[in-house]
Amino acid sequence: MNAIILSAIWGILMMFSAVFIKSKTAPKYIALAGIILIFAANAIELYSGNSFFTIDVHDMLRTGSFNLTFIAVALGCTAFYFLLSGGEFEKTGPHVAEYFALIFFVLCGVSLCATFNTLLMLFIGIEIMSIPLYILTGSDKRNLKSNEAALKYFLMGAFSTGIMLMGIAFIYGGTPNASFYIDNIQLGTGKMPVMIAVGLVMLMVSMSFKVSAAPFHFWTPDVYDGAPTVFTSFMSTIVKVAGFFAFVRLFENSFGKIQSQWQTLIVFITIATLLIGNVTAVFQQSVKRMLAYSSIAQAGFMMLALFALNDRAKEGLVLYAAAYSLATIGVFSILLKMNDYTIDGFNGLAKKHPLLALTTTVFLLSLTGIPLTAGFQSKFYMLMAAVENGHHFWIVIIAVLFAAISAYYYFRIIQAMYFKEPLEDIVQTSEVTVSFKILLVITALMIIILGVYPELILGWLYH
Amino acid sequence: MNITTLSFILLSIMAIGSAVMMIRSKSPVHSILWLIIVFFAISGHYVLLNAQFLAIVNIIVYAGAIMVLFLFVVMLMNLNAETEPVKNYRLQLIGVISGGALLLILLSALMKMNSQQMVQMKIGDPGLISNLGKVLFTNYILPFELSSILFLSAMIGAVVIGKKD
Amino acid sequence: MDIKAYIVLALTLFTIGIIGVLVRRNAIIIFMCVELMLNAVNLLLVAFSKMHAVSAAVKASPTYASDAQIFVFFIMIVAAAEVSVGLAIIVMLYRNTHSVDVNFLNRLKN
Amino acid sequence: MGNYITFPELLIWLPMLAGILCFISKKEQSAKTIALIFSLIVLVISAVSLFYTDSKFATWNIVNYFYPNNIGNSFYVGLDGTGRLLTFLTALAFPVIFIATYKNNYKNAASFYGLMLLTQSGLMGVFCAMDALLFYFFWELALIPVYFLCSKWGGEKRIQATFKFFVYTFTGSLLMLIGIIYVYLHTPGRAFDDNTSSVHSFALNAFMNASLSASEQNWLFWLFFIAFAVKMPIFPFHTWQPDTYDQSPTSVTMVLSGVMVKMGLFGLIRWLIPIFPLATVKFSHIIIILSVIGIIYASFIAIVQDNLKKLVAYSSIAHIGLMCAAIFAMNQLSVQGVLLQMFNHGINIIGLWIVIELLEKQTGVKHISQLSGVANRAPVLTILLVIIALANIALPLTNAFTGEFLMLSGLYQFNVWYTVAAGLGIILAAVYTLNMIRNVFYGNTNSVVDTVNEISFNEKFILGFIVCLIFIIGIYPQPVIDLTKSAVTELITKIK
Amino acid sequence: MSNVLQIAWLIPILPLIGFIINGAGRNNLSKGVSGFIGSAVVFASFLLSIYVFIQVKNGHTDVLHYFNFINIESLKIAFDFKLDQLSSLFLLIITGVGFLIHVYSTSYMHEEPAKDFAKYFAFLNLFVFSMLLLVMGANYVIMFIGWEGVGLCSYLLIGYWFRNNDYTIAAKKAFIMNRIGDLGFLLAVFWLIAKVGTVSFDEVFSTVNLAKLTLTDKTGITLLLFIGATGKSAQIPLYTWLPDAMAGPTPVSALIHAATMVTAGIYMIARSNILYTMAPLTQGVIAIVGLATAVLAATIALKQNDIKKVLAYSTVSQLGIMFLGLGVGAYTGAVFHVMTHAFFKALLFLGAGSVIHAMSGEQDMRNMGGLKKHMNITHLTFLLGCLAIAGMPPFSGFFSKDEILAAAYANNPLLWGIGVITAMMTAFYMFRLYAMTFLGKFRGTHDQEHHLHESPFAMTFPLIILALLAVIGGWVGIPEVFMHGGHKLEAFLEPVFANTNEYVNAHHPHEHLSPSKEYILMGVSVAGALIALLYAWNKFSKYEKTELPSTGFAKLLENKWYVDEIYQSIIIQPLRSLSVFFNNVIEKKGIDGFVNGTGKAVNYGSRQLRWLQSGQVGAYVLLMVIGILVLFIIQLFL
Repeated sequence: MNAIILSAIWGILMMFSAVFIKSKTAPKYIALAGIILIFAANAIELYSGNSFFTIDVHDMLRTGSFNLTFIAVALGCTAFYFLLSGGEFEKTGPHVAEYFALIFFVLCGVSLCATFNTLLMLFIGIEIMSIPLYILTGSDKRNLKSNEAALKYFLMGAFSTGIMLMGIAFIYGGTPNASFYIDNIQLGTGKMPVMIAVGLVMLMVSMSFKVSAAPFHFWTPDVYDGAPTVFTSFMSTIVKVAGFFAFVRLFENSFGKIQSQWQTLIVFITIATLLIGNVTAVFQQSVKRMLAYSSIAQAGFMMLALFALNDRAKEGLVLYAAAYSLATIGVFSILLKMNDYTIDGFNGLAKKHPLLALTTTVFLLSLTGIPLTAGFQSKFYMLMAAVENGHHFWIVIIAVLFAAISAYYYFRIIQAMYFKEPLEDIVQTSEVTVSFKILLVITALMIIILGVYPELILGWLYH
Repeated sequence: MNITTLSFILLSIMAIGSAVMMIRSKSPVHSILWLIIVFFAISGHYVLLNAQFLAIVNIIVYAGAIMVLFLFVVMLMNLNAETEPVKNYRLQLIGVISGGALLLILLSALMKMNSQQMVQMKIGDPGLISNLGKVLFTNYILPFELSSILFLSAMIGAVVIGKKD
Repeated sequence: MDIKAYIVLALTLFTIGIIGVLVRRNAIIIFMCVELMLNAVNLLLVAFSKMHAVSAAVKASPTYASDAQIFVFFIMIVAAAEVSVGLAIIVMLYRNTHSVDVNFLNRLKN
Repeated sequence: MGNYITFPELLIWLPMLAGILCFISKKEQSAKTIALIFSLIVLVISAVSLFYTDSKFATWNIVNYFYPNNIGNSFYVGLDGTGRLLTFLTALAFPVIFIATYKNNYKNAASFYGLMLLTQSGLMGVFCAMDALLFYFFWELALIPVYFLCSKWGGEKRIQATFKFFVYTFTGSLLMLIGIIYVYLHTPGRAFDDNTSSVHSFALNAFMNASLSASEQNWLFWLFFIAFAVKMPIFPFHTWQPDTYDQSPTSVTMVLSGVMVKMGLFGLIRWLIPIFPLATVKFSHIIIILSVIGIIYASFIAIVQDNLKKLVAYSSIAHIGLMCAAIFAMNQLSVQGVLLQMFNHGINIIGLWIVIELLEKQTGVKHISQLSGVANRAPVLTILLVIIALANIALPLTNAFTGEFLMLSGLYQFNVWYTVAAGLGIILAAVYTLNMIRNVFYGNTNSVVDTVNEISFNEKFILGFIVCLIFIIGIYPQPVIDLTKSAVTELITKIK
Repeated sequence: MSNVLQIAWLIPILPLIGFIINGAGRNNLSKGVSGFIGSAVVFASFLLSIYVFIQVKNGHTDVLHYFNFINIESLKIAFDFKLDQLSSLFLLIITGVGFLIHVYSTSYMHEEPAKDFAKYFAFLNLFVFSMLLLVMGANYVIMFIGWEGVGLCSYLLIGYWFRNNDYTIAAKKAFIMNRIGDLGFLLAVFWLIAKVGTVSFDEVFSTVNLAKLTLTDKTGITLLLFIGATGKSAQIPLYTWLPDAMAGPTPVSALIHAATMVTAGIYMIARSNILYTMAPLTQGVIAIVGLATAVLAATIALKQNDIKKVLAYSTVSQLGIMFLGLGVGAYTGAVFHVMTHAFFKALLFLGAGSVIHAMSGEQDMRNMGGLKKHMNITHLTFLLGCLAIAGMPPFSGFFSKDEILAAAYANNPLLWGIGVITAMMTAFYMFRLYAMTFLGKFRGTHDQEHHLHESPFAMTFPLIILALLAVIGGWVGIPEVFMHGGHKLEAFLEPVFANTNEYVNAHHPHEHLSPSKEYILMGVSVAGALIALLYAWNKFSKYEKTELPSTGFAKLLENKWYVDEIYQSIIIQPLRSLSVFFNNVIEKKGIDGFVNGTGKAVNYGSRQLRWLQSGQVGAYVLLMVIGILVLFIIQLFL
């Protein structure tokens, strides 16, 4: 509750700050203060179990340690995001404060997605998350790529919203007690009614769209590629994992008991996602676009949570959220400093900026899932969840085979940085400040600490 | 066949026919006008279902505000001409076929339902303004408030994107 | 009236919307098709609401089948917000390219 | 933590600490010195550990920290006879490598030595880990630094070759990870519980008690086996090896071939056979056939190899194939032989690499056809090489003889024909080894070789040291056998 | 038990010390010193061997335990030495002949640089050490250690002049062929371990353990061991390395490839006599292989022109005769022949070495002739050696060969017949050799003629000693028919073969040949040999060089029945092609191709899949709709 309300309020605050404060750098600090405040408030709620605000929500939202931990992870990652990339907002356009405001609104949507208990709140949450993103995607107004991305994102997003609503309608129609509460669908143990089945598929399609799972991922590469990099970083991480959290929450609470009846669909989606994400990423020359595909690939792994749908899966998802977001934000923050977004642009980075190269390596290793990084722990939990599920065991093997392919494209960057010489004596990066380096190191350390000691997050799940 | 059924059929034909015309017409302005007719037909359905509030809102918000906005934009851009000179008929055919297949699959599955569930027509109070208002401002106060965020962000969006710098 | 009739109607409208999205290249019309899809959903929701209104179990609940109509209301709200953003994006695009053809811009691919 | 000495910890953390120190030191000379000194200290510790056992655990030296978690893994390390032997090999290999390549000047020496020591730490961890997840951690930890070492300091085609190696092993180990998870979920206890005592566990003994049906064992076996087979490597998973050995910097190749391939064998002994005894028995024939095919196949290829490094690589594949076959023969003779041979092979192949490194450094070529008559220029080198090469082909009174004798003898008790086929490997080994000696060292010198000088003191020293080890173990292998005897017995009783 | 033999460990250790000193100090020791050390240690061993021999003769046989080589629950292999009649006899031969050859070498190798000279002696000492280990080992593993050790030394010494490619190839060939045999040996050992769990001679040959072995086991084990012997002792099919091994320095040929190493196979079989006796099939195989080898090698020797090659094939042939002896159960005879052969063949080789020395390295007999007048001692000793090998009474060869032939006759007259023919051929080619070398007129260049000289004392001294032994050496085994109790050797070796004799007597005792028959047999063989001898003498003392190439059968013989070529084309070439096939096709195209192909497939897939991402919203939505369709079909209709 704290996070939802405070992030909404802080968004409005940011919005007004644009009117009163003309400084370009000030919004970043206000936003940082805000995110820390919200994080603290959320932490207090997590720790004490009580929100600052007592509102009768009619059970439309449910806060528990699980949700709050997830929100904490999302907020924490956003804090890192602000710290690492906050300074880059102004490169996109003049409305820095507005961008921050939009991001706070997105965070409000993220929090809603993490706590919703009715389909209505899910819908509103998703929309609150999406609409600001359409804007952020198109915020680089003069850039045709940004325009194109925004248009594609918007049209396809609206389309998927339509699908989702149709699904909700059918669920509503199929539920005997006419309710939108996700835990009140009252399914028997037998075969589910046709209307529910239709609604379920449509919901699955739209949620898959939001988390960019194949074959509903088509917007992802284009939008991530076209959007201003600094916002790609945000939307490919925090927003996406929030989508996943919502996805898992929705399907676990509403259809968890009859999982066997729809697991095949998830298997199909998971494999398609893994295949398309990993295989297509191999050929990409632009790091940004490669990361877009990699985010699809990672989504494939996160789909395992949906496949498994047990405690381990949820733990894994939270861990995955943290690991994946931190690493991707880290890589993007470095990418933002690069002058050339192609892989060749990274050639010989280790010579000039050993620290940048080292931290990038840590991030990429984490994304690959090498032990001692958070990425390994999260993948490990996912695999464990999937094995624990007991059905379709082979999907796990396919997943790891694709994970091996993922090493291929992540390591291309590492190879470029360490083992190749820069083409000529060009300026590779924009100015890299000491504080940025320190923050990078902290982020990398965070990843390693989580890799060694995932209890840091998992411990809160059952608080 | 009573009057209810008859109006249902008429309204349905109107809605579907206009919808088809909307996607078929070359001129965006005509499309918009066809769509407005669809909305009116749907509003008629609402009336038939005794959802008075939604019938009114639909006309005010959709047919009135939203579609006028569309019309306004189209006029502003002066798009009232042939805008899609190159037509890829094959792609269109595939589109129609796959859309049709979707419809077919869904209907064939849904029509197999054996339960005969009737819809309450013309009577019933869930759709009355007083009831809805009460529910909206008691049970649904939170989403109602939250939707303001949606509008705020839409507003910022309009500013950020639309404003000339 | 049988609910199936409404299902057929709503799905038909919905599918027409989808087909519209598939076959048209004018961004505004595609967007309108999405709106048509939303309206089909709205209609279906209201029909379901009235279908459930007969059920005794539902009558006992405090919100008594009006949830769906409230939901429709929210859909309209969201649609309105989407429209403002969507049209802003389309206008922006038009400003830069003088076209609203979705295939006109095709720099992001592969 | 108990009140006993914790060798496993020392062996793991000390190299890691040294590695980090190297990274920090920046200066080439200091990094070298740190690496050498620390590796020697580790060697001493390891040597002491050979004689130390906890009274509490009979033959083990165990450390176990539980840290709060809900999945039941812990920092659980221990040393039994096998572990002691292999940690000792690891501890021995690194100083030997450092001394032998002391004169090499690496670009970025600090990183080089740092990564080398990290590799050592990872290897130690692999040999000490008693917890499956920890084992997996170290398994990968040993791989990553090697990846960087090879890619950074290797030959022309290093990036592709190393990457192939990396992806190959990575895929294998991921499959193993699935296996680990599956077994874990079938260990006694429940997945998550506040009462830690009833949680599933990754501990080795829990794994051994996992309730796995025969059919489950059947496919789990392969998940584990592929990971180990890639690492060893066993035919047909071996193709990464020749390229990698060829392209890696020689000191890394020494680590790879001397110690790292033992990870796979060790994995079989520690993590495969005791956990899946039924499947082991069931598949032993298939594995042995694969291994034997590998022996003959690799030996044949070695005969026509012109590239010295690839020759040694294929020879190593053949040797490892024999060891793998012997493990699956599953009797005391064969397993004892394997343990002995693991150590011997490590020493011998490092010796061979040192010689090849010397040759390549001095002449700049590594192709047999380009070399000739080295014996004219460097007789001492030749003598030492010949001894090491003869050890490589298991001549009696060299260390490898005892190992191969025991292995083949054990294999014979398993099946005669496999032994005959594996025995052909001995003949073929003589063919390619003697060919190599003849072409490279005998005959008249050519222009490339004319510049070769006799080896320097520290090279002589280290090669001499290796030769001494070869003879000592060759003549009196009993201490090594005694060290691992109980471990072997334990394993055999497990399978029976 | 007596500890009088405890000192025996010194016997092998002394040469090892010599090896280490010479090996380590090769850069610093002068030729004199290294030659002295090399010879002295062997001489010391020889003295000790005599001591041991005397002790053994007095009945002090013993197994000396030093330490456990391998000791695990299921297998215990001790580092033990067994000193009994058989091994002590071999000790004498090895150290005795070895010492003489060392002495000879000090002079023969004098031209070599000091470094290589020391290396030579080091290797020679190492060889003696290995050979002693082989002979003294109390179990098959220790024997195998020596077995491979002598193979290694042979390899090293054949390739002593390592700059010469042909020599190193010969060395390699020798080692690899030995290895093939060694595999058989090893497999036999494994078989033993698997069946009786021990490799110690005493334990294996104990009644209890023998009872554990079925006939199949025994036949298998003995056959495998015999394969080992064919490698080491140059029998068909593994004999071809021996003639090539003549690439080494001549004293090496004398020591390793005539007197000692090649007899290891005979020693081993004699050691395992009881096993062989109990496996009649194997015995038959041995007899046939031995005889076949004897004939084959003898025929080849008829037409060889290289003095050392003739001797080499003669060695192969004589070894074949020894195997014939083993095959027909005449263990004593075989051992006896080993001993006499060691004397006269070492003598012949050293004599040949002396000739080569005088001829400045020339080995082709066609370029020799008439050396009689230049080299008295060499000529005379050589003649004695020839007579001995030709089996002329009362020279040593006569007694030993005859004992074998007599046993062969008892077994099967046909064997005897072929044996006699072989003996005739032996006499022929030896005297062809003798005549071409020493008789007639000199056919070499003038330079060579100018250099002709008798060898120095260090070379002639061993010749004289060996000639003496070649003459009288056979007297320890004078057959019963000549002298009652004359066969001292048989009496001496009796304990070694006691089991066998007992077994033979119990199972199928064959009656002794009547004395008259024995006289006849002897007479026939001696007469045959004499005829051949005289014919050769006659023919080749007038030998003239001719440029005519041989034709027909002669050519076949000259080219050694083309065995090398056959091996080359049916074994080596196919294997080589197989290697190339493995390397180029299966490895590179097959397995690695598959591995790389996976990578390429991913790359290709990547390139193809990205076309899905066409950049057009319409296409994206279409694909999504198709995806929805698929999901619906899965969910609703499957």
